[in-house]
Amino acid sequence: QEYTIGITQNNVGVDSYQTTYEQAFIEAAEANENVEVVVLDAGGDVARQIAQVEDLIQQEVDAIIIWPTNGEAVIPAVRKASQADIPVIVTNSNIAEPGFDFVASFSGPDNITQGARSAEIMCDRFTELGIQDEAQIVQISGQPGYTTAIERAQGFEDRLPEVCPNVTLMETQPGDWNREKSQQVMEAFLVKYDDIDGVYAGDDNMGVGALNAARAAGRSEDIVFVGATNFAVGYEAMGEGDYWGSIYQSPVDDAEAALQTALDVLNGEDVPFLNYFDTPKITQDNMDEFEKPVF
Amino acid sequence: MKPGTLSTFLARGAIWGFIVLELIFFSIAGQFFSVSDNAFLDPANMLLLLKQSAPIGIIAMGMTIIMINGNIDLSVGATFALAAVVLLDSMTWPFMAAMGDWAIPLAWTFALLTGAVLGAINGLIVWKTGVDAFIVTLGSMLGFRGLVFMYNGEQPTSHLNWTLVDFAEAQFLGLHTATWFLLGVTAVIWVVMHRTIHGRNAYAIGDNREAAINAGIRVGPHMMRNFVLIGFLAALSAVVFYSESGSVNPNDGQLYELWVITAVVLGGTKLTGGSGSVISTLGGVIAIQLLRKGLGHIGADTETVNLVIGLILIAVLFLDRQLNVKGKEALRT
Amino acid sequence: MTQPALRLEGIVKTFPGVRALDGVSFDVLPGEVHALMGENGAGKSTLMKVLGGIHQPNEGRILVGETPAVMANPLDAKGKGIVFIHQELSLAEELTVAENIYLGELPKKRWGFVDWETLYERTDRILKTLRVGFDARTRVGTLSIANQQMVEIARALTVDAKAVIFDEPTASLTDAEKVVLFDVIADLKSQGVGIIYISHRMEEIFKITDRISVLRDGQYRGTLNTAETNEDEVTQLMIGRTLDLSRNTSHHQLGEVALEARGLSCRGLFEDISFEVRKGEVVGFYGLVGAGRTEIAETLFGLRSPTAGSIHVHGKEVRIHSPAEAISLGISLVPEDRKSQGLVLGMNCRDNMTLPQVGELSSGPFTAEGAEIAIFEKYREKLDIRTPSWKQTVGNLSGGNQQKIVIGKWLSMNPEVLIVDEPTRGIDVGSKSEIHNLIRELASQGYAVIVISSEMPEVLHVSDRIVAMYSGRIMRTFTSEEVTEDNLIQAISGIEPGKSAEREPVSA
Amino acid sequence: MAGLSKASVGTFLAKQGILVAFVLFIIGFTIANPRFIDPDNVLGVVRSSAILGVMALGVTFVVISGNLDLSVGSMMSFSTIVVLDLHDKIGPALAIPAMFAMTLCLGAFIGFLVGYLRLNSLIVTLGMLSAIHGLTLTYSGGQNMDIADKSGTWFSVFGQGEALGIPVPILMFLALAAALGVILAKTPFGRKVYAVGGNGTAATFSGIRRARVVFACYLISAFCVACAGLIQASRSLGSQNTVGQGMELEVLAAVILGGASLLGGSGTIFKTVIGVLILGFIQNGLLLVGLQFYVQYVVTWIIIILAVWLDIAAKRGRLWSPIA
Ligand SMILES: Nc1ncnc2c1ncn2[C@@H]1O[C@H](COP(=O)(O)OP(=O)(O)OP(=O)(O)O)[C@@H](O)[C@H]1O
Ligand SMILES: Nc1ncnc2c1ncn2[C@@H]1O[C@H](COP(=O)(O)OP(=O)(O)OP(=O)(O)O)[C@@H](O)[C@H]1O
Ligand SMILES: [Mg+2]
Ligand SMILES: [Mg+2]
Repeated sequence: QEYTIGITQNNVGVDSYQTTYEQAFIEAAEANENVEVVVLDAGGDVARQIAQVEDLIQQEVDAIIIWPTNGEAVIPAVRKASQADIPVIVTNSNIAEPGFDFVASFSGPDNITQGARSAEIMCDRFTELGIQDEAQIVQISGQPGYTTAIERAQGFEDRLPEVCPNVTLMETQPGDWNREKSQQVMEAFLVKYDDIDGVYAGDDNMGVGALNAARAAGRSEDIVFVGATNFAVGYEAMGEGDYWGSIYQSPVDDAEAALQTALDVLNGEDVPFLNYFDTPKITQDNMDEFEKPVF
Repeated sequence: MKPGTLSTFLARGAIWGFIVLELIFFSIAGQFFSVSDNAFLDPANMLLLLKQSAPIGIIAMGMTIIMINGNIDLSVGATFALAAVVLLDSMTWPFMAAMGDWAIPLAWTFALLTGAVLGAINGLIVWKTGVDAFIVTLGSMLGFRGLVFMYNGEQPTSHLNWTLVDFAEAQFLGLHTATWFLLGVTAVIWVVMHRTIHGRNAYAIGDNREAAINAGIRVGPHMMRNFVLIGFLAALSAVVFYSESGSVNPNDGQLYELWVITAVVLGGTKLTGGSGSVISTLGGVIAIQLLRKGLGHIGADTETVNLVIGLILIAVLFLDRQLNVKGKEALRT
Repeated sequence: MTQPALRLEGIVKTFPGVRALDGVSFDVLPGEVHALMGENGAGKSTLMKVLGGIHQPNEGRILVGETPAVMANPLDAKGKGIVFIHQELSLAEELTVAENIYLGELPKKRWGFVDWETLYERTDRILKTLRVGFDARTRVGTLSIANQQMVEIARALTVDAKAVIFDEPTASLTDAEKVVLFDVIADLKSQGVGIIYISHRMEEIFKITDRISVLRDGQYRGTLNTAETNEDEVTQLMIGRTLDLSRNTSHHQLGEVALEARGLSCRGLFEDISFEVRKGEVVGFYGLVGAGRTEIAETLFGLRSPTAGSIHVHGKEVRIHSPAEAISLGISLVPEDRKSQGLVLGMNCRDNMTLPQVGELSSGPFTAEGAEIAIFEKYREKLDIRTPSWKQTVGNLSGGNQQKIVIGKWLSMNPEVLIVDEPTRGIDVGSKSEIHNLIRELASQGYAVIVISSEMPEVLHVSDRIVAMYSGRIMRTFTSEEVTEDNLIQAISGIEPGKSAEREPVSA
Repeated sequence: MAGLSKASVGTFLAKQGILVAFVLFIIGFTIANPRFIDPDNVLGVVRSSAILGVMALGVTFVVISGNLDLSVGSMMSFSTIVVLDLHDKIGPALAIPAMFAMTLCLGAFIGFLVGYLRLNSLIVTLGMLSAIHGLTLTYSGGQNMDIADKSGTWFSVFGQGEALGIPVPILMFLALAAALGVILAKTPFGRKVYAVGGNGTAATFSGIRRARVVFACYLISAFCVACAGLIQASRSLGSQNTVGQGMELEVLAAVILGGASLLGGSGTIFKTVIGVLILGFIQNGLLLVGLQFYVQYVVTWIIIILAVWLDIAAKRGRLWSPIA
């Protein structure tokens, strides 16, 4: 049986995670001769994404996978798809609850748990170093307004006081998922605060940017860097001993899970509504257990 | 037919010719590359095209006047977002929530008012300080965006009202609500530009500001009215779009200014002011939307889309110039 | 005594570094044509801009009728019945003639809609009295400069004016159009409108004005009754000396042919143009506006491609593709429109003047500022350019002084062939004769000069030979001995001379 | 004496309004947080402004010649990605000239379109913004580009090195500013750039080859972008494809803030440098004060408008615009 599946991604090319996701998705589809895919990119623009969903409905695809630019704004478009009897699978970051009725399944990482795990990594390290009662940290968050950025920050901020109540989060500034921007933000933090013990960055690109700033200022030794979405740069920096830990999340798993979920839905199998795939902690201590990320 | 009418027609119609080319190309290429069985030229698809052109298109109408005036507005994307925030948030205010669906027209009014006020701020600064509109609006592009974030932090602002969604998704005589707004705005602005004193003065000011001042036209208030208008239209665009989508990210509308300006210039409006046509702007908007849609239809990937859109812009410009080139007798300056 | 229509009392206006007006007082009676004269930069336009609400005076007051009036902006001035026809064209090129004439006061219907019918009807009525060849719906950008000037002039007829100011309206008009303008002025006059008329052309002043007020260096020098004075007296008052304005009689040795055109054509603009200019010779091109003289000059300067024919410089056929190539062949062009073609208005005087040779002047990689200033100072003196210093932005100079900068720019190149297109447009009488002398002097030094002009006295005064053009063709070439005003007018009006014997071979 | 100094202060203010604005808000920030003028911080700001600054220098030429360049941001990411990729393939000594050559080709292409074909520069460079981004993505396959051996390469000197205690990026910025400043102010070419931007027709009538001048301006702009890409790549020895994106407007803002007119014909390198520093210090100052980033947006807006307003008010000698 032949299926045509359409996907509209959030913003390909903005980082290598999304690019690798796209490639992995296409490869997975090519490997399966029963599937043809239409791959679209919303370029971060919700209007364009809604238009793409409409186009996919118009093209009468069999299923639509959506990586929402905004978890709520796409709900009416998703409703249109479901009214046209096209099953919708949400990938990577979920849509809001009022839309659950129109969605067949969600597949992706749990960003809140990720943030919480990063907080745990940070706290464990401080405890090892014996500074858990005095440490001061700063946070560099992702692009303002994006679900992933918001959820990770929320998970981190909620979990940290539970595990390490005496660690203070001094300030949060956005690094826009951008290494250069994050480096600039960190430079200012370094001037402003004489004592920084830890940096939590919303992803490893930003984490490495912050690390670069600290290196230039000669203060990288004193700071524990923890990120998320372990990029190749982050993995390398960990290997060099400058970067402490991150969250291991594979875009290939993400993409394959999305496609598989879609196929399962089309084949009428019973799929759980929330399909989280696991994103484990990775630190200098256990990094040998993981392969170096390809992106 | 006067001599030269045909070439003038060709030159003026360059954008429409380009649209036809796009249509032909995508429907042929679609046969080979598209996985869909539906033709690109399917009427339903073309109606969708118009609908999808609305968010950029409505703003582009305002930008046409602003640019005919010799100004520019880079803050439309941020205005769009802030109006959307007001639209959706106001419906959750207790007294509004109590009104039920009667809150909808009121929320629309609030949003439109927001746009007009933001436009007035730009206009007032341009008028009173004499700072170039480019800088003023470059600044407020940041400033208004800051206001969007201040309103609700980094969180999206959402209010899903199904009555509103149904209204926005409705089709009347086959055309979507958004399409009606786009066509309506185009018609109104056309009338303003061609039939009213305000419109004619807009051309005069953009063409030769000195002359307009010498003739006693009050240039400051005139430009301010146009900024109010574009603010209003940016808000109208938000109203039309977010009535349907029900949620606004604080980043929404980013880069809209560039797309809008591109559409307007593609339509033949001069950046230096003084000339331009509302109808051609509509052509520019459709041409861009067609390009995006068509490239999606034939399954082009992100890098190709970027590359092609960029090169096509330049090609259209080149085509337009070739059509507009005067004969050999032209002065080579 | 009649109540003046307009009265100026002690007007002072200063710009940074310039005292443009220094206590000017005079009055204009209703039904009077009052000439305002003065050298370039004397302050005439500035005074009128004060009247028109464009500049605010530092001191002094203006009375309209008996009431003191403050003109805060042009709208104010208009409201008080003062209409201002600008020296520099002040039109919106993309709009129609009608819209330009009624700019700022388009007739209204309800809801701010334009009343097109009334607009076109009124405009066409005005255009009819002006006897022009275009209609209300024509786009102004397609009109020649002269016709654009007529559009400016038409504005004087739109409102019930108490006073109308004409700032050099005839600078780019032909004789026929001047006649129309003078009729218009006579008409306004008979309606009791007070008219201020600025011009550098004596013959006009004496033809149409009643009184003459003279400014010099921003100061009021007195008012004369036109009927009781003469050119010399006015000139004396203006520049402190008298002038000799006579026809060219001097002749010097002619050298080899410097520039020759053979059968040069440019489709739709001019046909079969053949002529030659020798070293030491001044050839005048005379004709009506639209005769195609400017286009020939532009073709010689590499700005247009000829569709047929050839150009020869020093006997060698050349193809000229750009002004840069023309300049390297020793050809210079003083263009017709100083604002758009001659000057970079935002640049200072020195940089404008040395622009074509900025590369040649520099010996090393850097500009030779000292040498540039020297050139500027030389021509400032030679042409009597009035400016506080070379640093002044050209856009702030008076119209005539701007023109002098353009002339200086090309003279300083020491060209072998100098083409000047309407060189003295807007130049005061003193400087005009200075420029004429300069042209003669250049010729005597062995340069070849082509003078394009619409002023008959000018061509007659400077030329050794005169080429008469009509509608893109050369009608006849005169030597300075055989030319008379009559046969010249006949030739440029397209009237074939009765006998073919009178017809000169185009080149010797 | 008093009279003289009063007058000269007046003229100075009129000429350098933007400088005054700059000094004023430096004082403001210093009061808010004294660390602002900490030498380390100042050096840090200038260093991180260097990339923006170098690009702004080139764009100054383009703007003075009466055109725009919105493609610098995506061109910068192109050069960064290319030089990083080639670094590992052919070694830094060859990678750098190769990257410069490729970037200059892009500049030449734009220069050809705008200069010789006379296409509208806003649309051409807007198109190139998108097209070059597509090119970069194709080149990199959308992946981050990182140098394998980060500690062993001398390539890091451009972004991280120091000479005489001053970071190399700052030195490059200053050296380029000096060189380009001299070219613009003191050479015949510079004069031609002003003439072409001030009145292209009159420039042609003066025998200036307008197309060639515009072409050269875009080459200069591309050269500056290549330098910026070099600094950027060397600074972090790795990069995302998004590096430089959105910088085009920031660059333009710096140039305009410095007082160049979008209509062409005016502006100077010195003022552009001031414009760059203003932007850099605003960002840094607001970070140090610790405002939320969105409050920073609003404050940046106000500062930009006040600075430009002060500048032109000083020039025209009155606060409010004379527009009726
Ligand atoms: N905006 C300005 N800024 C500075 N100086 C100015 C300005 N406008 C005029 N001037 C100066 O004022 C003086 C008078 O200029 P004005 O234009 O009134 O002369 P004019 O008598 O009309 O001369 P022309 O016959 O050449 O037109 C000149 O020296 C001129 O340079
Ligand atoms: N035959 C014509 N009929 C109508 N308009 C014409 C004709 N020839 C030229 N024109 C218009 O008149 C304008 C002026 O013409 P042109 O510059 O050739 O005249 P000219 O002989 O140089 O006169 P001048 O230099 O005195 O203005 C042209 O730009 C054109 O628009
Ligand atoms: Mg004058
Ligand atoms: Mg002419």
